[in-house]
Amino acid sequence: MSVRDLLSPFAAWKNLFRDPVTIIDPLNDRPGAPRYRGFHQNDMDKCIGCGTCETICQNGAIDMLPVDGIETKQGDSGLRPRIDYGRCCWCALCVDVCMTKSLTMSNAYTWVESDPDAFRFTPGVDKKHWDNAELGYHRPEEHQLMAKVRLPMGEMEPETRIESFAEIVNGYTIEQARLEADRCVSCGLCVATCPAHMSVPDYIAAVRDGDYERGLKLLYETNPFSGICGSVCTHKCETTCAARHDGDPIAIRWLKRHIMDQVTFEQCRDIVGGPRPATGKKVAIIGAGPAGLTAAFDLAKLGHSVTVYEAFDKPGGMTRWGIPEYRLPYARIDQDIDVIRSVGVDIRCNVRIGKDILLDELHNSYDAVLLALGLQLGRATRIPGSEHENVRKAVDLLRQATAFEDFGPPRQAVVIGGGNVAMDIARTIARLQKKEFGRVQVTLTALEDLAHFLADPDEVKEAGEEGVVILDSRGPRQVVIENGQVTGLKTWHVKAIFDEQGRFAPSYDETDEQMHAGSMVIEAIGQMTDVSILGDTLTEKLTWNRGRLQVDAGGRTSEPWLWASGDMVRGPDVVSAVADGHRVAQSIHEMIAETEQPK
Amino acid sequence: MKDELKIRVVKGPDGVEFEVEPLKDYYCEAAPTVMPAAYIKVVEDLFNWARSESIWILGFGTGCGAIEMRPLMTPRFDAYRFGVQWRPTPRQANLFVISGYLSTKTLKRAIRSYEQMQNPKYVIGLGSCTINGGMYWDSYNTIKRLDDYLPVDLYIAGCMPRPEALLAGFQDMKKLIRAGKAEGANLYAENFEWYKANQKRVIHDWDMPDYNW
Amino acid sequence: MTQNAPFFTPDRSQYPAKKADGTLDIDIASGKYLKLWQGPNHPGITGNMSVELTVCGDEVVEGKTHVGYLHRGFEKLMERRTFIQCFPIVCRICVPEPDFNEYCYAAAVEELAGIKSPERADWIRALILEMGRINSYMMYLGGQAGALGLGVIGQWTTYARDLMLDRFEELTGARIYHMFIMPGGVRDGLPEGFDKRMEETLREVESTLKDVYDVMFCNAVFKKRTVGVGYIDPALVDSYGITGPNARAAGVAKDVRKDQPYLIYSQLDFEPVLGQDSDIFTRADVRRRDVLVSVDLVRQILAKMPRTGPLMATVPNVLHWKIPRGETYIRGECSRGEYGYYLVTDGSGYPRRVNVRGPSYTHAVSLLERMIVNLNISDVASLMVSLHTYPPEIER
Amino acid sequence: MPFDWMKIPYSLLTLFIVVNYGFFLNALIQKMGARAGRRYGIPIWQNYVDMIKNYGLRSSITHGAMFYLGPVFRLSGGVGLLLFVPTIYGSYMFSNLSFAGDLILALYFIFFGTLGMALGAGESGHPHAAIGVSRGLAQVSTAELPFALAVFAVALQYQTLSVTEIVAAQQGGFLQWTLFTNPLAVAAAMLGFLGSMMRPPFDVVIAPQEIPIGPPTEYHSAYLALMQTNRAIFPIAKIVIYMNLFFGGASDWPTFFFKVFLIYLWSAFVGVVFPRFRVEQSIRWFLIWAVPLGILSIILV
Amino acid sequence: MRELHTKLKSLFPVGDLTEQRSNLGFVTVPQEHLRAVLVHLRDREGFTHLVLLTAVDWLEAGQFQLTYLLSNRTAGKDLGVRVMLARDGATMQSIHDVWPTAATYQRELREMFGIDFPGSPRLHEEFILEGWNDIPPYRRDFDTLKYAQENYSERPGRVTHDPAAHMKQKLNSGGN
Repeated sequence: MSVRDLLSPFAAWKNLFRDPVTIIDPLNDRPGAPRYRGFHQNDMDKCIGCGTCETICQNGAIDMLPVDGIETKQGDSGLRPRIDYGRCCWCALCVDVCMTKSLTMSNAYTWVESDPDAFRFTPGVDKKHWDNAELGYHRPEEHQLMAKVRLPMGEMEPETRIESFAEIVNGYTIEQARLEADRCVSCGLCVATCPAHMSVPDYIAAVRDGDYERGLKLLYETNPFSGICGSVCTHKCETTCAARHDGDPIAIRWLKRHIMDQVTFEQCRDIVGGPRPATGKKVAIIGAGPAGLTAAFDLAKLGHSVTVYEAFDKPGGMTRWGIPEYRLPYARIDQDIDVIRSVGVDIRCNVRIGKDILLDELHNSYDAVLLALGLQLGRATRIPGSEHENVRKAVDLLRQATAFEDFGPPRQAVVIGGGNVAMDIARTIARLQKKEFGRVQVTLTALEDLAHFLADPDEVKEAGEEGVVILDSRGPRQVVIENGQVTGLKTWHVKAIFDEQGRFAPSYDETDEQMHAGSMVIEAIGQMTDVSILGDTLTEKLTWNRGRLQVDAGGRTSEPWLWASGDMVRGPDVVSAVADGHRVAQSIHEMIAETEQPK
Repeated sequence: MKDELKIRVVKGPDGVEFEVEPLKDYYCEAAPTVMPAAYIKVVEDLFNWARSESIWILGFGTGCGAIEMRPLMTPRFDAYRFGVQWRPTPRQANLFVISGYLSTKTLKRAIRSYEQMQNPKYVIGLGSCTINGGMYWDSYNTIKRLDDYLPVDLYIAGCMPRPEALLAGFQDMKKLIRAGKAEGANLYAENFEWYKANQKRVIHDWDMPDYNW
Repeated sequence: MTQNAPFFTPDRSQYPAKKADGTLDIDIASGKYLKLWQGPNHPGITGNMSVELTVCGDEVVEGKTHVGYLHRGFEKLMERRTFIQCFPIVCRICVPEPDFNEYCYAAAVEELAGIKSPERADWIRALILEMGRINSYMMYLGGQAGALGLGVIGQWTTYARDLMLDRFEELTGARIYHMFIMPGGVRDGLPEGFDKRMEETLREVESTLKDVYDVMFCNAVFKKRTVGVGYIDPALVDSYGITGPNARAAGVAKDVRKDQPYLIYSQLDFEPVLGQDSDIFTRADVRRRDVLVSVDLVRQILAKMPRTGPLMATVPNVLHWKIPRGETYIRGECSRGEYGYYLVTDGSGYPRRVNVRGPSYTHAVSLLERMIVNLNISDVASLMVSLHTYPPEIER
Repeated sequence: MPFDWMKIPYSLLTLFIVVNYGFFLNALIQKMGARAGRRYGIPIWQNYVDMIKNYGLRSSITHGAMFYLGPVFRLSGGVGLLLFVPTIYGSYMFSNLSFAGDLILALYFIFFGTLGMALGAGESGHPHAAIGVSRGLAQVSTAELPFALAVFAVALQYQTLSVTEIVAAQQGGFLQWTLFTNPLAVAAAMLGFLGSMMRPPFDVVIAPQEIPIGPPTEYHSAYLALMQTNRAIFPIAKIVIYMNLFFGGASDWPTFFFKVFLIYLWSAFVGVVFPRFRVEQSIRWFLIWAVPLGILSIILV
Repeated sequence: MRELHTKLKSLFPVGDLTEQRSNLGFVTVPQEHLRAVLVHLRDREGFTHLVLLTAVDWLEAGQFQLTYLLSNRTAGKDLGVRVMLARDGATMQSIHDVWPTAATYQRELREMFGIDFPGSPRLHEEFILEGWNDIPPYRRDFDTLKYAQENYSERPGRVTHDPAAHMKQKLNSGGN
């Protein structure tokens, strides 16, 4: 102890002559830091109500609630997060995980209330004083809690694949599939978009866990054509995927395919479980396409006796006859159909209605009849010269190609149309040309500009890689015929496809005319149903709507014994057809159950 | 119940044996009653003004939020300027700041401290935990809603609320007091049975007197 | 007892007498003893805990630490939260220095999941940990002086801590619970102009420390109250699991930053602060000097850290992150000693078991209960503060 | 000597002035302490508000008769002390009820309040209060000892026990103050003064970190308000004695205010920058440093 | 680490070494040899610091795993000693006389896991909990959420919707 120890403490008094360091007005002078994690904001324009914030919240602070004025639509659940500040801990995991970056945090932090129930609010909907705060925590660009980029699908090089009709894509390996499945946030926005309402998040979870058995089970709950869909589904689900807003959507189709790749036919058969006890009821189905077979599958599983009549020699409908092998190998179609057969569905091929058997006979001997005819006829452009024999319909050519019929592939071909069928035929022709002539000379003209092609972007890209010349915004004017031979197609530039009212009425720039050389012009602008098998009497009796058979929600026509489903009432799409098949089967089953009840 | 809290016979220094009941405070056995405001309005207004300008906080840091009290007592925020001071004993405190979650063990002490405070007394609940359980919503050892056990006048959102938010809370508290709306103590007295029932439901080891203030 | 003890202090080590079975011979009913509860509602207690004192006159004859007032069951709650969901909750285990929880948890998860956090993130982690250490020590200095009635120190140090909290706020986006160190890395880099403001804050910390030295450490009364009181025998260090400044003040150079360098500490230049005899004064002084070391470390880190590069390693989708079976223990040197996380995983998306080893666990319970005997009641608060304990890390 | 009834309203006036000055001074010193801590501190009128608030609390509980009487004793100790020493030297109005032997009475009053408090707090039944009381009585006794010795030294020096006469003896320039005529006694008394002001290093009695807050632990509402009032009177009254005995008294109010302020400040000046002693340390400290000074001062006189 | 393990193996019937890091390993020791192993490690191998003592509940296997984590500061090495106990009536010998601080850990384990350590001081005093009336809370079969919901009331008025189900109902209930 020294004198210093006695005196030195008095140094504290020097502060008497210094200004205090107190903040004079702490309530107003202290905005939160630019990164401050204060109260939540939510950009209503961006939010899609995916509920990922709710999933990650470890406090159970977030509820997803419907909000007045926000409609549920594809890709937007219409729900918005309501946050309970009686739970929140401001960890900002919800902000970090937000798929659209709509959820952010302001730098406001003062909220005092007497009523404890007031601390629940829907940011962006309930007006708060910090709604317009600009500072606050936003997820930094490089801060990622999950991968943004989709795992690339391995596929053959264009040079190789053009050589044959072998399948292009390899499918994911287990490792790849797990990584891709890992990106899914299981929000389920896709489920409503999928026509068949496949339980996408669940089977993706099965992939993640490597539990293919469970995945397969989930697939077969909603879709007996999973093998086919895994390859060629239009995957509308991916357009509503939450991951799409900041990164690539999950490759839902490829993951489905991955499950099917990992399982054997026996597994599929065992999962489906074989024939069921018979109910004694009989249903006839015309057309062994996806819609008809799905309905057959469902009804057979309910114990009804189902007979499917197919005009061609193999079942599968448009999946077989319309889709080229390099996209969908036939073995995959066969496997799916064999599984359907395993529940007791009787498929009779080469039976053409109206020729081999009459519709009336079916009406008399079955409890219900389902029309699932598909779209077998190609639409015509009706431009000058299109009656020429070398102006062909894409569907016809594809069918011939599938049947290995030689239709005389042209040295140079022009395809009209910008849909998937146009791509299919262009690429099929390209392969045939390569095989026969060693070089590809296919020109594809479409009304739409490249950004609005109806075809899958991947298809367009791959067609281009394979040497198909793709010309967008070209309206066909005339098939040029010289000396009785087709020599090409004249097109005009398209200014607009739709008029101001939004009706289909293309307008052309006539000054911009081009000639596309080719010895064959192929129309791929749409398909329609061959309804001639119905017969005049029935056609007369049925109610029609703009050329289509009118059906109720269950697919029942105005005739109580007759149902219709699939592409003929829905439009071309495998998974829609499957969905329709389910609906119709349900309707038919209900009818059967109703008639049984009185007993 | 702990041994030392049981009724026992003690021998005094003069050799006389007598019975001691440790849980019993021999002078404070009255149940809380509703205390009316002063009859003359002007007097009550004056008192309310004084109460609002002289808030004595019980220095009982029940949870995390207590750490933000330190800045309030010190130069940066200096709540003393606003008539807010801290008292170490519940008898002299008017405001009980429940700083976050309460484990049942602390709840017991908090209730006892609250009951030892004098009417009028106020409670501020700090942060999510007092409102609806906060991040301990699934914990087996913390209460979820403070207002089941004590009458709460104000809640301040945050986890934890910053000192500035606390100051804002004190300002709102002052407004409530001045308006004569902070009658938590009377509310507690009115619904005493209900509060006690709630408290006893979660405090399994009830070794304290029902009345003690 | 130390040689500094006043010469007329009688040897009280045999008092109170023990019964044959080793328990203390204390008969409350005799009226000779008084039960005194220090806490939980008591300004002289470090946080929400309590010590049950049995006193005879002014002398404590038995002390029992009671904890559990802050028990939330973290270790249980974490068992039902996914790995990412555990991240916001762990920091709540220790209020004044929460970042060690975040770091130890993140490092444990990373090790078991086979992830390596990017180098830049490691530097930022170290920066945050050192900033937190300064904060914790500043709080302690105020508490130590305050426990003896020297309130003015607490005013200054809390102000310096407030400034540091401002730096925390601009860096991490929060004042107390920063939730910045995530499994995989850190949330963000340094904000614009951070170095300059940090330097100003460090200067303020240094000048505060200078004042604290003048008023607290060169203070006759403070010395009288602390020198020779609450002495820790170096022989106790291992048997009682004493770590951190409590051990270093006893001359045992326990410092995880040196013993098993983690993060980037091997690239920094510093020496652990040591003391001679671990009485209250030495422990306070060791901590004061440790702040200066931390101030220097913060400067070194800011000078040496890389300014570009990734901040987060690629982690699996956090929503369904599964970690294979394993167990590990990660430790760090926090301001109170060795802080550690023992993490066991079982291949699921949830931790199988998490055990948090807070240094206060041994300091505040077994050590305190031993040291408190034969102490004057007046010194209890001071002793408790000088062990620098935070109850939430005892009971979690 | 016939009793001068006019002294009663005049003393009440003194009391009024002193109470207000006491409140003001308490707040001022608190604010200065806050400034040392680099902040502003309480508003200057805060103590008034606190007092009104405490009087205005609706409920209060009692632990028995002595519990009631404790604050009353304490207040009467303060008031009594004030009333029996002359506040302003040479003023009829403000000489209060001082009489020939008032110094002895004053010493008694200083102790009276403490005793009352001790009894009241003891009855509150709170262990902290009990410990505080035992500490307080022990410490106050030793702290009063040097003061008492200094008073005796002064009394011997001036050969009187009347405060008024002691003040009178110090008139005529500040060199006549006891401070300069008997510095040892003053030193002893001022050290004792530190001990009686309940500030560090001698505030172990009410140490919040140990026995929050000692004797008044259980006091609340109106009891506490009474004690607050006393806290405004008692220190001033005590200081008045010190001022009269050692610093030449005050012959007008400004001098009074100034001297009281300075003497008050002395305790705060030391108190803010030192921690507190343990009770046996402080007793020892008084016995070693202050008491010998006091004895020495008597011997020298 | 391996050397140490070999040495241990020659002295005691210890299990295999799990090398988590170069300076951290775990070995399993039969229950009855634990004390000897710990004393050996402390006195002969420099593992003087008991870092922690805790338990893991392997409910499915019907076992408790006790982990005694020891540290050798000078060598910078840590060794976790595991003991597997039967879950029913779990009892373990106390080591409070080897490390006094272990008594606290053992108190906690008794309270939170229900593992008995006969002879450990103040073992049966409440440590963290107060008035606990359920199975020890750290056991895996204790459901904290269920307990919380049964004992404490939540603020009413919370409802949530599953986005997928909500969309299905909104978009497709009317038949598309």
